[in-house]
Amino acid sequence: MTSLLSVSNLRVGFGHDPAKNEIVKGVSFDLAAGETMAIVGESGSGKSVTALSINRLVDFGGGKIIGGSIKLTRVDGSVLDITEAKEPVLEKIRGSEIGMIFQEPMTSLNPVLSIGTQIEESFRLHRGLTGRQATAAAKDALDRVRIPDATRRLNYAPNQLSGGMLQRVMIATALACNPRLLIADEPTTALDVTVQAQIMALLGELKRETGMAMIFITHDIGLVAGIADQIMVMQAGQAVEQGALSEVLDRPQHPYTQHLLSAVPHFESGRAARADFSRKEKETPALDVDGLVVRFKVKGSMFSRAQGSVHAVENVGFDLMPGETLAIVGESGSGKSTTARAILGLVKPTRGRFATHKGSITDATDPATQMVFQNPYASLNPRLRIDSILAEPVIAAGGRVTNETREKMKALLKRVGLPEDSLERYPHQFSGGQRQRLCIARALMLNPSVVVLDEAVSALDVSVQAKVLELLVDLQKEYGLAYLFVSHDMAVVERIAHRIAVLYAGQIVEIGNAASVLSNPQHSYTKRLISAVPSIDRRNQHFEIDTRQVPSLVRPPGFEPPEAQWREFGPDHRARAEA
Amino acid sequence: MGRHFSTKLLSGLALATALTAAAIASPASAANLKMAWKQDATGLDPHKQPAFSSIRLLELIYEPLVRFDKSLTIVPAVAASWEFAPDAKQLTFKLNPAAKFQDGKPVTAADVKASFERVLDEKTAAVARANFLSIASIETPDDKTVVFKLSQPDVPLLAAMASINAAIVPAAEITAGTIGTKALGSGPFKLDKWEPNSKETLSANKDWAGGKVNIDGIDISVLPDETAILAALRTKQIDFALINDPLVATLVPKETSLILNRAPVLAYHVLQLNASRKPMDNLAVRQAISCAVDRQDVLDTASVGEGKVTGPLTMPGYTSDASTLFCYKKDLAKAKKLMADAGFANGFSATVIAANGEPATAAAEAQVLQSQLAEIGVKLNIKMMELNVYVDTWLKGDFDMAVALNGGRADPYPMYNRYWTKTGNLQKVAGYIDDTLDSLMQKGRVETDVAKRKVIFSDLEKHLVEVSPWVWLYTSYSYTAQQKTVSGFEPTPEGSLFGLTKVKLN
Amino acid sequence: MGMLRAIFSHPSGRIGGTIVLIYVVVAVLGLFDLTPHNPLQQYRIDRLHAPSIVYWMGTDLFGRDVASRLMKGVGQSFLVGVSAVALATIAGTILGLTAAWFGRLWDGLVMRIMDVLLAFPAILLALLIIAIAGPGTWTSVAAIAIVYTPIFTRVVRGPALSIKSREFVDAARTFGSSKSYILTRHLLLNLVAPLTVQVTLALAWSLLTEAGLSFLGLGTQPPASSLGLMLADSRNLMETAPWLLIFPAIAIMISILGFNLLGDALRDILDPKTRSRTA
Amino acid sequence: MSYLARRLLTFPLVMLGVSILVFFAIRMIPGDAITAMLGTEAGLLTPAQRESLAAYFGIDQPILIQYWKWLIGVFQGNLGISVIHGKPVLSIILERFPLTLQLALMSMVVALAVGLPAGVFAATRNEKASDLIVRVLAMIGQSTPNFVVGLLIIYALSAGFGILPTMGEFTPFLTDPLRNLGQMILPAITLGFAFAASVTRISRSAMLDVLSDDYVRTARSKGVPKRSVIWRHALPNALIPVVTLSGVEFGYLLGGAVLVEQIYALPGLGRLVLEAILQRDYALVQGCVLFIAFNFLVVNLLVDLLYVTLDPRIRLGEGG
Repeated sequence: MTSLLSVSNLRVGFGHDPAKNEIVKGVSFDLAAGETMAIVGESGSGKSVTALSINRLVDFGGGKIIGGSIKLTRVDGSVLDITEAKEPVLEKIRGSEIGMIFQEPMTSLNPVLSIGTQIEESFRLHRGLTGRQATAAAKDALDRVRIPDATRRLNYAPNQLSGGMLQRVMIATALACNPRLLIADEPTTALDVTVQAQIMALLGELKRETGMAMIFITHDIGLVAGIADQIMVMQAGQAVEQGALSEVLDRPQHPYTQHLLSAVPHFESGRAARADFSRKEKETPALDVDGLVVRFKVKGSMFSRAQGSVHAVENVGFDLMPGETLAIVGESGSGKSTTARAILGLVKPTRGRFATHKGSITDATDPATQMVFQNPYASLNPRLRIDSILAEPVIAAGGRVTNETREKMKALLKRVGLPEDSLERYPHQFSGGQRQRLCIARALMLNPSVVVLDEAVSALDVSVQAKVLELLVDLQKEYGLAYLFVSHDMAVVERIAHRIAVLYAGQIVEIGNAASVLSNPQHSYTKRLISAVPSIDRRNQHFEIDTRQVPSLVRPPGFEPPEAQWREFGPDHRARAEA
Repeated sequence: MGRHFSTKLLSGLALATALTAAAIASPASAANLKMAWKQDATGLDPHKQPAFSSIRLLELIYEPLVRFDKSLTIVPAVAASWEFAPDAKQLTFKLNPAAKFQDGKPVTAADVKASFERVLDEKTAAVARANFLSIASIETPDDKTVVFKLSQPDVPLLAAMASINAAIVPAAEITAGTIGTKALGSGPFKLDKWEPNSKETLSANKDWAGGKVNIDGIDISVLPDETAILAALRTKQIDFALINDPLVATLVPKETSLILNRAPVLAYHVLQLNASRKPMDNLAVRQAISCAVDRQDVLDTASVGEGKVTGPLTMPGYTSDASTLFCYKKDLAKAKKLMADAGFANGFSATVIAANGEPATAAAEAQVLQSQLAEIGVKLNIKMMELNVYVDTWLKGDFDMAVALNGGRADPYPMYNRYWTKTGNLQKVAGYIDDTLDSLMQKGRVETDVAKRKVIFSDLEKHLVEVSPWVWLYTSYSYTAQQKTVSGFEPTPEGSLFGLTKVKLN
Repeated sequence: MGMLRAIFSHPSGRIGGTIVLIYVVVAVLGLFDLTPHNPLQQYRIDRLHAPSIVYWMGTDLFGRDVASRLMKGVGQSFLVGVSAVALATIAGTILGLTAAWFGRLWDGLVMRIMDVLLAFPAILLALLIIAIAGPGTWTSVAAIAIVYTPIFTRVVRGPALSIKSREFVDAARTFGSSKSYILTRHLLLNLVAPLTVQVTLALAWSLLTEAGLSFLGLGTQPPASSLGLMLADSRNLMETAPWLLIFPAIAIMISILGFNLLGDALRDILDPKTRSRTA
Repeated sequence: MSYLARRLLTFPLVMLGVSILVFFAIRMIPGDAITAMLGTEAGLLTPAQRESLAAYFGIDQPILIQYWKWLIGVFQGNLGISVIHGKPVLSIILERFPLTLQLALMSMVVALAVGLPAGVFAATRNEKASDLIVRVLAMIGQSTPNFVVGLLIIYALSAGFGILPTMGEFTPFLTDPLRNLGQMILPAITLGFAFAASVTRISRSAMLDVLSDDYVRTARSKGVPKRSVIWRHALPNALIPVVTLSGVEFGYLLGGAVLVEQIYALPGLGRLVLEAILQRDYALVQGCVLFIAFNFLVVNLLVDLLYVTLDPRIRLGEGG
């Protein structure tokens, strides 16, 4: 097989003195035409920089290729070393021979230009098409990526489409001129798991249709199983292991690959669910939520009456025992975060009653319930030192900061695995994982009985995620904490949840013991959700593409949903009856 | 990118300079005199406008019965001749038969009667009304004669009638009430167009009774910045200009193509002391201040020497040699002794007010006086004020001291009757009055013999300087600048522009 | 501390920082009358002297040393500038913060009043204030402060609204931290960055406005001197004594240049988004 | 569009606020129209004379009634009569406004023509020597008071070349373009110079921000050449902050540039209001300030609308 692309001993550095600041330290690999290479690694491993070096976009990001060669076999058979090519030559290659798609679809399209114009641009540049021809070609490109009603969508502005839709447009743009190589830099990380499944399916299908080679960059090794022929695992700028897919997945040689495969949470359809808790009958729940409804009025314009309201959360109810973890699972727009925020008083519920075993909480200042947020970089005030951050809950509850409180802070920091001297430092001096531990410490300052975790680990690197989950489990056992764990990541939920509630369009569609819900899902949405979760043992699986959108939650004023009927499946597992 | 950008910039600049040059070349109407001044007229009603900037314009459009010539002797205007009755209680005027208004209608005795009745009527709020209170009745025996019957002899009446505030306006216009909006007079020029604070266009009045005007008209533009006026003169954009600030005026002679006309004026620069306020109520303190001020030094610094030190009387015929007046030579020792006698050995502090830019030298005078009076321990705090705020405060007499430029008159009585007579309207501003002043003023008013009047008023001057309610400083000049191609302009002590009637453009 | 090192490592920060430092020293010397000659002393025999070894920058109409008056002028202009900007910052921050935090009615009221002040032509607003209260240093300060308060209110309100929706404020709400605690510790502390940048730029503008007011005769009162007043007074002497115009003009230009450069540097240093670019 | 509706609702409120501020502020200044006209002679007025003058100037009734009468007049489009000019206020304003409008437009053209390319040029050569030079030049432009620039230009031209823009009166563009441009070019450059400096700095920082955005990287990955990355992709997005700045600045310029009008002796709106205040011509001051405030608000509204059309991301529902 003639190799389409052969990279040998690639070295890339950044800043004024690239040699001293090397990010990619000697990477080599070959890629045959039509073959798919997956590059797996965590942030800072240099996987994105390697990708960006192949079409020399790294030069615009302040980086510089300081060693090695990248040989590309072009359509006419000639071989070009990209590291030496001049800009005009590169401009010819980019788009026509090497296409690229990126991680953040929402910001990767020019906000002021319509979708159609941005796709036509590739045709105009490389195929010389203009006017109606270009528009027709753009429409075909959109059809190819299965975007319904393409002609109308051409004049849409990017902000009028969802993340999944936009990523499809990105793929249409990148593949407009049928490049022989597509570089996909974490294309689905920012998307929901069901949408991710459809994008992966689309990529798989396009690969088969066009026979293009692909370099797929990701941090989620599970995702790779379904699409890659070869794998290269990168750590700190070096390829620690590379080879055929099954070779590497089944017989990992390098300890880091082994760590990625074992320690990092992988979805095992319920087999890895926790079994260390059993509900005692008459115990009063740590948190009892009943009939929670949250609706946002949609303000019509000045003159027309209110057009109705968004029914974000519809009649959600559950209870949570001390020491127990209830996971609330759902995709974006399902209302899971709104539920969490309503319980904490950050959002005013339209109706609903919550009670903890210390009596009903009316407003947010109940020290018994605390919250840990998703983005570690945004949930700590950058201008305050750690000691004043940790002291805030105490001051808020009316207490005074005594040395006894300082002792408690030191103990908690040690308990969450942070050095004692961090009290005098500022948030920007900590990594993402360390910051999340600080948030946890802050939540524990007032010895709460319930901790609500809103996507608490989804912003962290895979291996850091694992350690934080372990910490949470230990703390739960030690302090008998009740967790309300909100997440969209099924692998993580499987590791931590005792019971699971699946949320769809603001309603609980299935709730029950984790093992039974995961291993034998009843509601159609839960089934679809679980099947979309990538896992290592499902190799080269064929996904069917369905382009249904999340249903709109806007209801006319005065609308009340029908009463829910439940069907029981075992002692602690029931699902909503479907029409 | 770089190349494209710089050529665009250069071409932009080249276009700009070319356009500017071309625009200058286009001449205004051929034989019009192009003129500029800083302060524009503030109204067109001759009876209501006291502002110096308005009077200069209105003197070209309207005409009073008589006017002053270069040496301030009274000469005919609308009236051809006049005479006092032996008992000086009746004044008869014979009108110039050729006198016509700019709409062609002849000027009749009825117009004169209507004009003076308008001035005397309180509702008009005419500025010069106070000078005509002695008129009991006005008779018009025929179209060309007017007889004024007076309640008491009033010599200065004739001088008062020589002001544009007593201009003759058509009776018909008075009844129509259009005096303030339509400028219809019998003067040498017609007002064609007036855009306040921007420009005026005047055209020569062909059938003006006072003789032939050598220019077709005058285009006046208002340039608020005097450096701009100088620049306009330099680039021949204007032929003639009025300049207030001596600092700018003294630059004109440096230009070979320009001539500077310098005419002494009656207005006097003065430091008014408020004798009704402590410690200025003490005579010794006032005299000490008068002796501590070096008047020549103030003149040399604030007005770069453009003017001469003066006593209270500034009009020709009455001025006296300043050095003979009390303490007109700086005498620091005497000043300190006077301060000590008054019990203010280590001085006192006071505030002096001055108007911003009116006159242009006000701020400079205040600062020089401040440093001079510091030598006798008088610590002055200067408060510069916007003109109208200054006028309002000045009229209320609400100041310790005030730097001012007060108007002068051809005759001492109308000049000072408002301050130094018991019934003077501006007694509050003068802040001082005593019997000698009041009696001298009354005597001067009724005395018809010129020599005797000179004696009376020079006694008044000596007394005023001794009692020193105010410290009279100096009189400066009114400046006009013109291109060499302009000839025949004669400035007058009253700063009037009437001389423009004689101007020739060659 | 760290900030100074950061400023001086930034290219325009180095230039701007040194200029502002020099001016502050000159201003302090001026305010405490540590000048070559007494700025008010009139040596009238030496009127309108060209710059010489005795009078470094020549003398003015009254024979006063221009160099000393310039130092005093810098002191005066800075005094007016700094106090006006300080007033505007305090007022603007309070109004901006409360408007962002309480929202709706109060926000509407505050922003409408600010719109009124902004819609009013700036120089005329200053003129009216000075004409009412009479010219003088402190009225100029009040006039400039009132003109800039709306600008500061907007500069504070914008970021305050975005910080208010940040997660660490939500966290504070879940503890039930008091409103004043959240306003001061969370909102205010994080507004320091945009505010410092705005303060340096406003200082530059205030020097320009003070000069404009003095040009119209409404700024600082004689015999005191400010850069603006010296410029205004030199207008009619431009040809006879050009040094009266040149030195104050250069002084005002370089001081404003210093502030602008410093403002630019602070914006890059304090604004995390741009920090990466100017490595 | 509730955002636009809300903005339109606040319009009259702000105008009312401005009318109250100007009406009462000017009456608080010592000295009234009488002292303004008569100066020191006002002291000679007898009570009866003062009474009739007060009536003539309309300042004899109680202040609230004066305000109410004036407000009613404004609603009927009659801004009252100027005492000094003896003409309706609106006609005087409309006479003086073309000059200020043209000056504002020309300064903006100068500012954008110089500032925008300089800003883009500096951004694309970020951190190199030429970037610093352009920025310092822009800074100097912004640091010089415009009246100093004006004074120097007049002095240099008149003393050096003996040429000068025509002063005092304004020839509208239509009647005599050459003469009009000759008069307006230099004041426009004087005003535009400082404005150009701020445009340079804003467009430079906007370009730098935009060039680091994801969609520029996407454009490059499509093989879009360097020049059109800047002109087709980066510039339209970088224009948004520039539009906002120039909009607000244009709103200010419509209020007349008092200082530049003073130096170049241009009878614009700025000088009209200044002289009206000095002469205490209350009706004229009030009329002018309302007119200027109205323009300012209209321009700001237009900028907001332009802002939305330029950047579809801002849904109208949430603006303001």
